[in-house]
Amino acid sequence: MSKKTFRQAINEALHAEMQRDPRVVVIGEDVAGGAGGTGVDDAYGGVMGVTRGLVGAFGRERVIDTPITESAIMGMAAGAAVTGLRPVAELMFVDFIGVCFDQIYNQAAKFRYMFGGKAKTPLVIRAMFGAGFSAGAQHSQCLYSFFTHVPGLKVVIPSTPYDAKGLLIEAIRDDDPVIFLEHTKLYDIEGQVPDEAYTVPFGEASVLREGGDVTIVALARMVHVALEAADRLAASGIHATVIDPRTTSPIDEDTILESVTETGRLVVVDEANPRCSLASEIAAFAADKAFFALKAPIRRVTAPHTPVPFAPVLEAAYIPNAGQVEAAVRQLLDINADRKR
Amino acid sequence: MSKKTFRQAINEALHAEMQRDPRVVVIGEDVAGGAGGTGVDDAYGGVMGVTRGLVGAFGRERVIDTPITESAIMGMAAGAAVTGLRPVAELMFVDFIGVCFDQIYNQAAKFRYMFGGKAKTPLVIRAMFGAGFSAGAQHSQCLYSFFTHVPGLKVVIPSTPYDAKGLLIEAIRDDDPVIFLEHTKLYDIEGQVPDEAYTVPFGEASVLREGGDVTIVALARMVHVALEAADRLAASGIHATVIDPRTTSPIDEDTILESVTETGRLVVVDEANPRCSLASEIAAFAADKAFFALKAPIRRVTAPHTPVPFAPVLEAAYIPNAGQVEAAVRQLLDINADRKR
Amino acid sequence: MQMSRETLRTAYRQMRTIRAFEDAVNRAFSSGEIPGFVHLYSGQEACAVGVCMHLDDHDYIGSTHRGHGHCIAKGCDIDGMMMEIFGKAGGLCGGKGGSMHIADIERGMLGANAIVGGSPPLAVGAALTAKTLGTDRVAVAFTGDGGSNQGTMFEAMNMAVVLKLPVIFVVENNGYAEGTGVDYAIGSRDIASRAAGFGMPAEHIDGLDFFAVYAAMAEALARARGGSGPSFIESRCVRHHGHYCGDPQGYRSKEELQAARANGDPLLHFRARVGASALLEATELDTIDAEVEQQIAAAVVRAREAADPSPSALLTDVYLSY
Amino acid sequence: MQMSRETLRTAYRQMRTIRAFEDAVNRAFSSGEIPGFVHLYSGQEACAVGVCMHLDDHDYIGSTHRGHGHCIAKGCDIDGMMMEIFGKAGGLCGGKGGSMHIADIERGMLGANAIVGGSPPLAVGAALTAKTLGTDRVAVAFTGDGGSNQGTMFEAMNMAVVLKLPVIFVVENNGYAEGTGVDYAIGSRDIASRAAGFGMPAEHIDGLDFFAVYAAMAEALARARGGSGPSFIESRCVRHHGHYCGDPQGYRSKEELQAARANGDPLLHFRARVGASALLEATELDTIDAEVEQQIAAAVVRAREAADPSPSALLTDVYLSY
Ligand SMILES: Cc1ncc(C[n+]2csc(CCOP(=O)(O)OP(=O)(O)O)c2C)c(N)n1
Ligand SMILES: Cc1ncc(C[n+]2csc(CCOP(=O)(O)OP(=O)(O)O)c2C)c(N)n1
Ligand SMILES: [Mg+2]
Ligand SMILES: [Mg+2]
Repeated sequence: MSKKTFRQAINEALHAEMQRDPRVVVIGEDVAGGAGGTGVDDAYGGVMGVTRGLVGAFGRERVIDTPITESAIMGMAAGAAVTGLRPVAELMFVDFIGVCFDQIYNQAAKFRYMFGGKAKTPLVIRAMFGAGFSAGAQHSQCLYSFFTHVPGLKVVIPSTPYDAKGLLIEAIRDDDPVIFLEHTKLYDIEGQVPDEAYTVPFGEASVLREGGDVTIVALARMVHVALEAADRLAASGIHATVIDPRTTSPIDEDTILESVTETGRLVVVDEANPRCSLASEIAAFAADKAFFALKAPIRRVTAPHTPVPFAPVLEAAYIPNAGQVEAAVRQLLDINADRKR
Repeated sequence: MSKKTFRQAINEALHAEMQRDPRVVVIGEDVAGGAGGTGVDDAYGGVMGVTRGLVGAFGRERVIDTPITESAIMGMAAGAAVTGLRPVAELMFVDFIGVCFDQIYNQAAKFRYMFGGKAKTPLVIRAMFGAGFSAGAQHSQCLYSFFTHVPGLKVVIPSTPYDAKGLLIEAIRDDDPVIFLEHTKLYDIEGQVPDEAYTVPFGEASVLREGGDVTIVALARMVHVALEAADRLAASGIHATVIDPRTTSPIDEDTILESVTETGRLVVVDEANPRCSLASEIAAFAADKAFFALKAPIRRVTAPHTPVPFAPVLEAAYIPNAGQVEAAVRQLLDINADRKR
Repeated sequence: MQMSRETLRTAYRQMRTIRAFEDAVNRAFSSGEIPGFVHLYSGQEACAVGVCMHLDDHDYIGSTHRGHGHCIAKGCDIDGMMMEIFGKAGGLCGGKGGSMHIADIERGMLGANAIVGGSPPLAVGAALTAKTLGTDRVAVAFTGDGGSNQGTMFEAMNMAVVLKLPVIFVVENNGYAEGTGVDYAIGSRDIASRAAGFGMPAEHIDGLDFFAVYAAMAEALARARGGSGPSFIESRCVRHHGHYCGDPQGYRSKEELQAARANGDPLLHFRARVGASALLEATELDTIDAEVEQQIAAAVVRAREAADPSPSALLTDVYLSY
Repeated sequence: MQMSRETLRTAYRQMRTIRAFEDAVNRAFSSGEIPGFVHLYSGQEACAVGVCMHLDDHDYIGSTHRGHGHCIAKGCDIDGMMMEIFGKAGGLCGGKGGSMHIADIERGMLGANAIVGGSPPLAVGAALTAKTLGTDRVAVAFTGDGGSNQGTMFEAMNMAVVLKLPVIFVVENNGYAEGTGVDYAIGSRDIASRAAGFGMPAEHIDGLDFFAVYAAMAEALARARGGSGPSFIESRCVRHHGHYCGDPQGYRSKEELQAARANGDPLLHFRARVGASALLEATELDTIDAEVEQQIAAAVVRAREAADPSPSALLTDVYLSY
């Protein structure tokens, strides 16, 4: 156990699983880097350096640089998975899903069902997502609601280095296709991470803080925003439970519903655009299954229904922040007080 | 005004707009049909015959058959739209979106915003969707939540021939990209349709039936399922309001919220898979904005979280039916009665 | 290329099985017994059989919406196929797949595919498995002339060349993609030459001639198994039926269709060839015809009488979050 | 090809403007004044300028993530570009786009594009507009060597040939896609020949040589305007900087990088050529250098001092459902 970054945690998970299982291969653009170049072989490891060192350890036969050809990457990975490998394919930015989505939701995700249970597709697709780098409208999206909507895919969205490592190992060992999403703004955060391999199960939310006044559910970077809001609220005597579902397919409804049953109030924080979002989904099942416990409307704090703008001032206004979460919670408490009067 | 099928209504809309505006072109696979063949030129008009007759009237320069190359179709249509045409591009089945989605959500949808308001993209994308033909897992999906999630797209999902014609004309005249979705099982339904051109505005729901006990919101083919359920319920003295949003981006929140405020109960019927669905979205905004009017949990009646199965018995079990809607409504009324006791 | 009489008989039996299977499916579809969309393979039998005769269960193929022939040639169970197409519980996919999604991973049949251009990347993946695990398996990607225009096809070809994978791309050029003629849709009017530009051996062959397909595949296979990477075969054939069962085919002249059936029958070609060279006797072939006819008729009866899936099967074979 | 002194001066000024612009952006990025990802065009100036010198505002280009050079060559306002890259309200896209999304539809600049392979289908669409409306406009699709492997690129080429559209595909082969060498990623090791297989004239040219680009584009343009459909140009050039500003380029040897800058400078090539043939005097060119330097320095100052967008701009330029 030692302090490691989110990036290192992911790298360690890949390293451990490649070591353990020769069927695990890593595939993507510049996942090694330097193929056909004149420089050092192990210089790159992905644009964010997440896969650095793997090619040195496992060679180019298992750390496979590809041309820019995402449909072929995803399809090749799916075809390899169904025939005996356990590929970890990298999409780089999740924004690029539009050039290769078919191979994921129509092919990999449907094999098991469509073929009557006779196919296994142990495939992991890693991708970066999220705003905050002024990377513009085509490199800053979330898009995880797409994946969560599709039956046959599992969807993992970690918020801490510990979870990232344990969930990625779990993902690689899982026999269904898993979308593993990494928020670019989390790569450098640090946390305690065991050196050895371990797994974090899918479908178990993590309760990061407990308080009786309101339940705040948040994902990925928004978990940290929610925790900041909870800190601020605590200072004025309002106590929030903060829940990170960690995986959105399967999603741990029970933990969320139990908490809402206790607090009676729910705020969902989601960096994505609002419509048909994960925030909507969580609000929807709570409005069904925790209805009678609810003391106030369910609020979603999300990005607006706009593309991600480039200029830092605009991007800052786009990304949900702790102030908005705090305000939403206070509003719910006020509404409630009003109604009581 | 005369009785016409849903298919005819769409065909008329295309005809009328192509007549009116020389910039309107129709692009897609076999939208004319017969290119490079040895038979009749105007034999096909799309696999479902929806565009039949257009090539005879407007020629191959404006009714453009393409190779099987959806990314190029959508990208070409987007590029043409931003430079002065008003293309209506056909995707055939919405299930195919995975091979060309980038050109839609990253390109066409974002031009206006990303370019600071300096681009107009008057593009319509037509696609069939929905289960009921035993067409299998890759030709029966809904997927409209993808489009509704994406800022910059408008999304139209008509349920009647009248709406289909008016909304398609509106779509063609709109300066933003519009996704126009046609449920395959609706092509043969009939309704009164004016012969002349008319428009149905976006963002205005249609209230198909009024009743004070429950609000049922449904889309496309599910509108007919909801109406059937409402009939059955009426027989035992339960009166439902049935609302068809008609467009899901923009979506007419007001009409839905007003109705829920009156009835206090909401059931949303959606043929799509449940997670991050339109049903979830509608439930979510109601749980926020109509919360205090709600007398019972919000129920979603949707397909299960599975791909669409092929066998007719399985497909029938997959598609939401009037019995399920009826049961959901009765449950809500019962729950409520329980609470009152 | 020298072929034993046994091999020839097998080849003919397979082609005949495909033809009889499709004729039976066509009849059952017309009588309303088969749901959904069905695309018949008749006219292309020599392609599937000429290619798959070289493969065993450990090799892989990826197929298309017009996949019955590939399935049969790759050894899928006939009864299981027929039941699948009828949507029955005993089908190869338990009735969940249907005509456009028949698969049998155990036999290396990675699935018919209702997404045009869907299979080639998957077949490339199977070839990656073979290369990575050091087996000598190969993968074949079947595609149509129309599908050969899809971006996935080009990407798959480049990837296969870059990674030198044991995959063979077989494009069955039957002249049409739905109602669009091949000369319209292929800008260059030459599928194989376009593929050659991606850096692999590519040739056109007469896909009505079993022997031509068999020979071309032998070469491609030797390259693949020998570690020399991918090859491409454009196999020119005809489509005896419409695009789908029920297609009125207005885009195609009656004369052309008649000619296609009369002169473009791989089974007649085969019979003529083996007859001329006195390799097999007509009576032998007639016997095969009769046997196959019986087998298929029995498969139809069994499929017709088989049980529907239980509605509870709706919720199996998928992780459920709901 | 005969060119006037005036044309030559303009060409040089444009290339110099691009270089000076990129150098200034590089400095401003290093000092933290520019947010986001920035990809510099230095080393490729002759491509953009040799192509766009032939176009006017009514013609269209589609660009890439490495788009500054294309924008400048197509006549985008320098101040507007710099402000956009700085994220200021006065930018060409009001600060909403940034370096990877500069566009100016009025000038036929259809946008830089952060999706590799995103532009070619769009340029084909612009060409469709020209053909349908019967104007004589043309469209150019710029792509990189890496982007030339994307399915969209192949589909766009086939579509352009099928519909005989006035579009010119220009692939700037600078040897690298991020950290991957072109000889690895292009299975055939020859981008132009691969394109030729799609059925259009395709050639390799020396993209460091303005005159070669200019001449090749003249031919392609004549075909496009004359109704003979698309053409393809592979323009071989170099990338003077890393993939992005800040890229340590470990995948590239120091020697190669030095050589690229020393021998692969289109501006030096141009100077040598016009000097040798006594078309322009060195002092004239020096004057241009100085003028450009001033212009760019002023643009940086203006961009630095310009106002940020108002936060309320977040919700404009899009239909809002929320
Ligand atoms: C991505 C995608 N686009 C379009 C279709 C509709 N479609 C099904 S088959 C077909 C024609 C295929 O032609 P070809 O590849 O020549 O195969 P053939 O039908 O001749 O066997 C089309 C357009 C589809 N299923 N998937
Ligand atoms: C669809 C997609 N895949 C990957 C990327 C990441 N990416 C950005 S630029 C680039 C390399 C492009 O190489 P090339 O086309 O040669 O252009 P160059 O950078 O050399 O100008 C990559 C892989 C992207 N932006 N979009
Ligand atoms: Mg065909
Ligand atoms: Mg490059």
